[in-house]
Amino acid sequence: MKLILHLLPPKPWRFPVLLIAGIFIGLFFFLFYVSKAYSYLSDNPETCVNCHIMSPQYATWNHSSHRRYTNCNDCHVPHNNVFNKYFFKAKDGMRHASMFALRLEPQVIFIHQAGKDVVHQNCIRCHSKLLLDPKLVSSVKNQSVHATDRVCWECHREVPHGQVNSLSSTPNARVPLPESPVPDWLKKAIAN
Amino acid sequence: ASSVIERRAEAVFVNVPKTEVSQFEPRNSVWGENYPREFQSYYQSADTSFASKYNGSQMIDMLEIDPRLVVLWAGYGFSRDYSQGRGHFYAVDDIRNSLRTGGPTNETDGPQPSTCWTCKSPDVPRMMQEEGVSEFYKGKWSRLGAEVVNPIGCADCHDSKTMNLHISRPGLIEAFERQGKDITKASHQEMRTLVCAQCHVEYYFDKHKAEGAAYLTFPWDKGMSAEAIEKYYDEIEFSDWTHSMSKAPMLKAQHPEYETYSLGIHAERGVSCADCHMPYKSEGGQKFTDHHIQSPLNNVANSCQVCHREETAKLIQNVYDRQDKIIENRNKLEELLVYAHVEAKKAWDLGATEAEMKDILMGIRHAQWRWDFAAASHGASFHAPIETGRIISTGIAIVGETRIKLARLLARKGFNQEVSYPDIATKEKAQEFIGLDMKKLKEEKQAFRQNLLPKWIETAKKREAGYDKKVGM
Amino acid sequence: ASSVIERRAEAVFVNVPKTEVSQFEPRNSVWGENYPREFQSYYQSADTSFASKYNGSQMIDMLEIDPRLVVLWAGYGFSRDYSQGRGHFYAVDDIRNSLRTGGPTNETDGPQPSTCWTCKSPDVPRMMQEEGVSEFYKGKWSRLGAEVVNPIGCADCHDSKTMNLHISRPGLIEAFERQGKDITKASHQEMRTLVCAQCHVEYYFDKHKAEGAAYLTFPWDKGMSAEAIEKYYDEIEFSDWTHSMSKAPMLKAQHPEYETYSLGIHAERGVSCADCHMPYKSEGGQKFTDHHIQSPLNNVANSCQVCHREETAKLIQNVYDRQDKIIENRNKLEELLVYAHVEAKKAWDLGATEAEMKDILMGIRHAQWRWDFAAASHGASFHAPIETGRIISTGIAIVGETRIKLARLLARKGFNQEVSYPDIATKEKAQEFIGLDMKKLKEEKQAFRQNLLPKWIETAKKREAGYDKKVGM
Ligand code: HEC
Ligand code: HEC
Ligand code: HEC
Ligand code: HEC
Ligand code: HEC
Ligand code: HEC
Ligand code: HEC
Ligand code: HEC
Ligand code: HEC
Ligand code: HEC
Ligand code: HEC
Ligand code: HEC
Ligand code: HEC
Ligand code: HEC
Ligand SMILES: [Ca+2]
Ligand SMILES: [Ca+2]
Repeated sequence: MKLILHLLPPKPWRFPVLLIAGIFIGLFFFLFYVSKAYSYLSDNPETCVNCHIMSPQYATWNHSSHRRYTNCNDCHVPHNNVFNKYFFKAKDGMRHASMFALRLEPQVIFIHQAGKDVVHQNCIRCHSKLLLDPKLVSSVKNQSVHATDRVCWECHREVPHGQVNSLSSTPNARVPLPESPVPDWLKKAIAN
Repeated sequence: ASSVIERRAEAVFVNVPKTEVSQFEPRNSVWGENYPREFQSYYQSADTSFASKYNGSQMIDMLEIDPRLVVLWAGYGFSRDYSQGRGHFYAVDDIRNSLRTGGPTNETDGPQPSTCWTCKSPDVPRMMQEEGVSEFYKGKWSRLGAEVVNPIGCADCHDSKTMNLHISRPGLIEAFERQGKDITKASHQEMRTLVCAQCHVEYYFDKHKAEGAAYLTFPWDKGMSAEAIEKYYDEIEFSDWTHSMSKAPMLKAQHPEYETYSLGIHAERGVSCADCHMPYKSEGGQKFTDHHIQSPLNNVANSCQVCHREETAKLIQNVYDRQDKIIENRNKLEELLVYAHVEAKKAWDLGATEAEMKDILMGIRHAQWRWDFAAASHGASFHAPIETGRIISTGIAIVGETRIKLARLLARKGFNQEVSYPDIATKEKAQEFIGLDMKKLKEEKQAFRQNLLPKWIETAKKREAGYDKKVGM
Repeated sequence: ASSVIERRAEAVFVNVPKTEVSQFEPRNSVWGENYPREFQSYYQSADTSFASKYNGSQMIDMLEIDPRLVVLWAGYGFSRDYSQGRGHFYAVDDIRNSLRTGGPTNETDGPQPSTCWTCKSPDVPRMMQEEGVSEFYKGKWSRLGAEVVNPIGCADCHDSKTMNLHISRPGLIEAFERQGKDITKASHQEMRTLVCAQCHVEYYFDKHKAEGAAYLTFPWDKGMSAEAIEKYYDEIEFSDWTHSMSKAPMLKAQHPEYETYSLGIHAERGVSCADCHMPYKSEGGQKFTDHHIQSPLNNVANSCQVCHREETAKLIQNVYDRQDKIIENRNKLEELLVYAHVEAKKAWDLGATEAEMKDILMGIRHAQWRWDFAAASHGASFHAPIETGRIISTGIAIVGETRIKLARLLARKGFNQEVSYPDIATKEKAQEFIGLDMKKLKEEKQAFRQNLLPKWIETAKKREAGYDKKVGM
């Protein structure tokens, strides 16, 4: 209690400080709301499409055999432990969000090395039964390394996003587009 | 926050056309009022700063960097002036400036027919519709100088009502018809290539089709390979010119871009010209086509990397590797052809007869045709490297056989030694060697630019000022 | 989903190795006890029923289908017998059967050195370890006939302890060393190519390295392109044989599969030999490496289609298209080479001097080398079509220049006309034309098969019966 009191600003400052803090907190929640950041805590693929620039990947995934068994996060975030999962998510999320806001995204998005490693581990996570013959693994020293050391999509080039990658590559796909946060009347008022 | 709101909203934003544009509107800026993104990107083709290893958006004086060309084309317009071209924006400027179009002094003067305008401007469909197609192809190039003034543009490729891609030139439609193909059945993806195939194709002027007309014709009736076209020309005994040294009845290949592309793996996999040269672009959720048509090497990210997950430098190196491997042998063939022309001339000088020369001249014709087919298509060594390499090989084999015949003939005429290779180290030396009076040609051009050209521009300005729709940008 | 669960269940089966295998165990069936899937698939290479347009798993008598080869190789073993080979299973059979190894009557007899065994069997590393490498390369092929009896197998590519891929032959390691590369640094993915590069490479026998030994050497010190290897051979003035007609100091190219592959787009993108020729296969919920090494065209689904989502027929057509385009000009070059040999012989007959012939013979040597480099690699027209086409082109250019020199020389000797093309319509006619006594060669082979060969097999059986580990399958 004493500590809290100690942290409080001197009396004359209290109102303005509260006001400013309130604005910041409000803004934070507004941003959190409007960018649907809350949804990033979930694994729902639709949330990734909050940014329309993720649409091509959504569309291609949605037409792949992996649609039935995987969501984006099954592949794109680590699943070795919960902390790692959210740490990676937050780190990636921050970069993506800031690049998006600053319009820094390239026309053709390439997965980064860190992201590659994560996806690759996830392919193995699901398919290890197929890749690793227990008989061979027990008798052949490097079998598990040799069966998994090469990036899977070097051969499985179409899994799961196909081969054509660009912000504009799937223009007519039915992607759950975010509703416009601008009310119709405002749109009309702004038009012309 | 505002930028996030804005960017989310982008995806839903829709554009509505403002201006009514007629199909025969030749001015790109008028179309551009409705489609500013496309228009702006189109005008980027005015930028000539990009250079790749062999191509790019600057003009390259090919005779300067490779004077052997002068000898190969002796007796023909190309020996005066030939450049690796630049963007669509310059199409009209460049045909005016080229020494190949000479220095006409009035509208019935000059070395070229009006047909030369066909692939240079959206004023062409306008005039064809006004005059009729055969009429358009009649008379001199200078006849239409005041009419054709806008560089290649929207009306060349688009239907003004729907903005669908359409074919604005009769040559391609007629060629398809003669092959029994119906161009109106082309798919959307095929159209993304066929609009280019209106112009980036080998052609010749048929003088027999309509009285007095140099009727633009694509020689594809027997197929589109180098051999099939060669056979077509042989059967109708067509030749573009007679070589001034060897006297061979020559063929000139002109930009068979579509023909060679068609035989490459990208065409096989359904990749269109527009996929590489006009890739889609997305700006704020709005997808549009980049109308800055240029070498894809200036835009690897949007063109190649859409399909290839490789680094830019590596993809560029892939292109250069292919070009290097092809051009190595193309250069060799070129050198052998210079020898052949010089040796044939020597044979004539030593009194060879028509009968003795007949096969030899056909050999030179065929070998040079194949060389030209591979060389005139600036993209071919990448578009279809395997086919282009194949064609060059056949050319080298033919010129080899021909020079053996020449060696025997020369020996028979008492000259059994190497014919010395001419000193053609520079363009100037080569042009002098084949007997061109370049000073005169340049002066004529200069006079044309000072006297006739300004009048053309003046007349055109007046005409356009009278159009219904005023330029408002 | 249930089927997924089921398939996963299949995989939970556990097993422990049964057999201790020594590194120098030459019998595949012994290794196979531990690795039944790999072993069984390996033995499928005994099947010779698949035929593709140019290759496949049947033997193709190349001299039969293309008798010009006989003339190109006049004076050399290959003119007796040369086939497009078959699976690894047959490696020992085929070298025994080939007329190139003649009909030795004892272990110091016959036309070939023991080095010929090097790429045929896992008995080779066993013997090299026993005798030492230089010793192995000494003596006649017949010397080791009773030792080398098991066809190419596990010990050639695998370390018996770890089952890692390893290099069992000194040739490749030495070649890497001379190039300053360390083969032990090769990545796993590179090893999937390098195990093949032990054998599927151009080689020659260095007679100077060790007294009395035909030391197997890969000529890559200056690089692996056709030109770099040619230069290497020229500088050490090496020739495989002297052509019996033209007297040219010839080079024979042998299966430069790895060299040509390295210059193709698949190698550039990191695709290994094993990716196409030993793709993964899944059986019973387990993925393993298909050891049925063969033409991928007999297994498009697992080899090409994992990477390329195209129809099987289309992918096969892609391969055939490339082969057709390359082989068209390769055939042309072959024909021109026949002419060159015949013409050179004519020149000698007419009294040409060494000095007059010098350049001409070098021309023939170089042109045929390039032809052979493109032809001997059965996969090259697909593995690296652009490079292979390039090499052929340079060959055609060289033989063209050479024949012009020949035409002039012949004219100088009073013979100014075409030298007539020999009647080599069949293998028999061609072999007669170059003066081979095939009847004798076949009889000698027959005698060898009846007398010496059974003894070799007998001896080997006895030896293997004495090995610690008995075959238990
Ligand atoms: C705020 C907008 C936004 C959202 C929401 C978003 N992304 Fe992205 N994403 C981007 C941007 C911008 C880039 C390009 C960044 C770059 O190239 O470095 C990108 C790039 C990527 C990449 C490739 C680059 C890398 O980091 O490896 C992956 C993978 C990716 N996103 C996955 C996802 C997944 C999975 C989701 C949902 C959990 C998601 N994204 C949601 C904006 C977003
Ligand atoms: C089955 C695994 C898997 C799933 C599920 C998956 N991805 Fe991916 N993703 C990959 C792989 C593999 C790559 C790398 C592709 C490459 O480099 O060619 C990738 C790359 C990406 C990239 C970078 C673009 C690129 O091609 O490098 C983005 C963005 C992305 N994914 C977004 C998503 C989104 C959004 C979802 C869900 C709608 C999703 N992914 C679902 C495996 C997956
Ligand atoms: C969350 C688990 C999971 C992850 C992660 C995953 N997969 Fe799968 N994958 C599956 C399941 C389940 C199937 C079976 C789907 C079916 O049969 O339709 C499958 C099917 C496949 C198939 C066969 C069907 C096809 O589309 O060709 C391939 C190949 C494959 N996966 C490769 C990959 C690769 C490569 C990755 C990583 C980029 C990956 N998988 C990541 C669960 C996963
Ligand atoms: C797969 C991609 C691809 C396709 C498809 C393609 N091109 Fe190209 N094109 C290239 C590349 C790469 C170059 C070489 C550029 C350089 O050297 O700078 C090129 C060069 C050219 C050039 C010379 C460019 C210059 O800088 O002067 C022209 C003209 C051309 N292409 C036209 C076409 C036409 C017409 C088509 C269709 C019939 C076509 N291209 C299809 C990739 C492509
Ligand atoms: C109306 C005729 C016409 C049409 C249609 C046409 N072109 Fe062209 N193109 C030309 C001419 C003429 C030039 C040379 C202009 C110059 O050098 O002055 C040219 C030049 C080019 C260049 C070289 C640009 C540079 O920077 O050097 C490329 C690339 C090209 N065109 C591609 C295409 C593609 C792709 C299409 C179809 C989408 C197309 N063209 C349609 C006539 C045409
Ligand atoms: C079938 C269409 C077509 C016709 C007809 C045509 N051109 Fe072109 N022209 C082109 C194309 C396409 C290019 C760009 C070519 C390239 O990449 O070399 C071009 C480029 C040019 C250039 C610029 C490059 C250079 O060669 O210096 C000039 C000048 C030119 N043409 C003049 C002419 C003349 C003169 C004629 C008549 C003899 C003519 N054109 C007929 C399609 C055509
Ligand atoms: C050389 C041919 C060519 C010329 C010239 C040309 N276009 Fe296009 N245009 C195309 C192609 C190809 C497309 C892609 C069409 C498709 O795939 O649906 C296109 C698409 C378009 C579209 C559809 C939206 C989009 O961006 O994909 C518009 C609008 C358009 N062009 C406007 C113009 C305008 C305005 C001009 C003149 C400044 C012009 N075009 C000149 C070939 C051309
Ligand atoms: C629309 C898709 C697409 C675009 C754009 C594209 N490619 Fe390709 N490319 C392919 C396909 C498909 C293949 C055939 C191989 C395959 O099936 O994967 C291929 C093959 C290749 C090859 C191997 C063929 C050869 O000649 O050896 C190279 C190299 C290549 N592309 C480079 C490029 C470059 C450079 C560009 C840009 C100028 C480009 N590609 C643009 C789809 C494309
Ligand atoms: C991208 C796939 C691919 C790669 C990588 C590849 N090959 Fe091939 N190979 C082929 C195809 C396709 C053929 C033609 C088969 C036919 O004509 O039936 C072939 C043919 C061959 C043949 C002749 C086959 C026969 O039927 O007789 C040999 C030997 C061969 N390859 C060895 C190799 C070696 C050694 C390597 C590595 C240095 C290699 N290949 C790499 C696809 C490949
Ligand atoms: C120890 C030497 C050796 C090694 C190692 C070797 N090969 Fe071979 N290979 C041969 C010989 C010898 C033949 C011809 C056998 C015959 O015709 O009797 C052959 C034949 C082949 C054929 C033709 C099969 C057919 O059906 O016609 C292919 C394909 C091939 N090898 C590919 C490979 C690949 C891929 C590798 C590596 C994974 C490899 N080889 C490793 C020596 C070897
Ligand atoms: C460096 C490895 C190597 C050496 C040394 C070698 N070979 Fe081979 N041999 C091969 C390969 C690889 C093949 C399969 C070749 C092909 O695709 O043409 C083969 C195939 C053969 C064949 C079957 C096809 C045919 O040509 O009829 C015979 C017989 C043969 N070799 C005999 C010999 C003889 C005799 C020698 C010694 C002069 C020899 N080999 C030396 C690697 C080698
Ligand atoms: C011509 C070379 C060659 C020969 C001969 C060969 N292998 Fe292999 N083997 C390979 C290659 C390449 C791999 C793939 C290794 C990798 O990528 O890790 C492999 C993999 C294996 C593996 C690992 C599991 C798997 O399936 O991927 C086993 C076990 C194996 N081979 C057993 C054998 C046995 C048993 C024999 C003899 C019957 C044999 N090999 C003969 C080249 C060969
Ligand atoms: C060298 C090429 C290559 C690499 C690398 C590779 N695969 Fe495969 N994979 C194959 C081939 C070939 C098959 C087809 C086997 C069959 O159908 O019998 C296959 C089959 C599969 C299947 C079964 C597909 C089906 O339809 O049943 C799955 C799942 C799979 N791979 C996952 C992976 C994963 C996960 C990785 C990365 C650890 C991987 N692969 C790496 C070549 C490869
Ligand atoms: C491990 C993956 C992989 C395998 C297996 C594979 N390819 Fe490819 N292929 C590629 C890549 C990568 C390229 C280069 C183009 C690109 O970047 O997409 C390519 C290019 C090609 C091309 C265009 C190059 C050219 O020569 O014009 C053809 C055709 C082709 N492959 C056919 C095949 C066939 C047929 C097979 C089976 C025998 C095969 N490929 C096996 C990955 C593979
Ligand atoms: Ca250019
Ligand atoms: Ca075979």
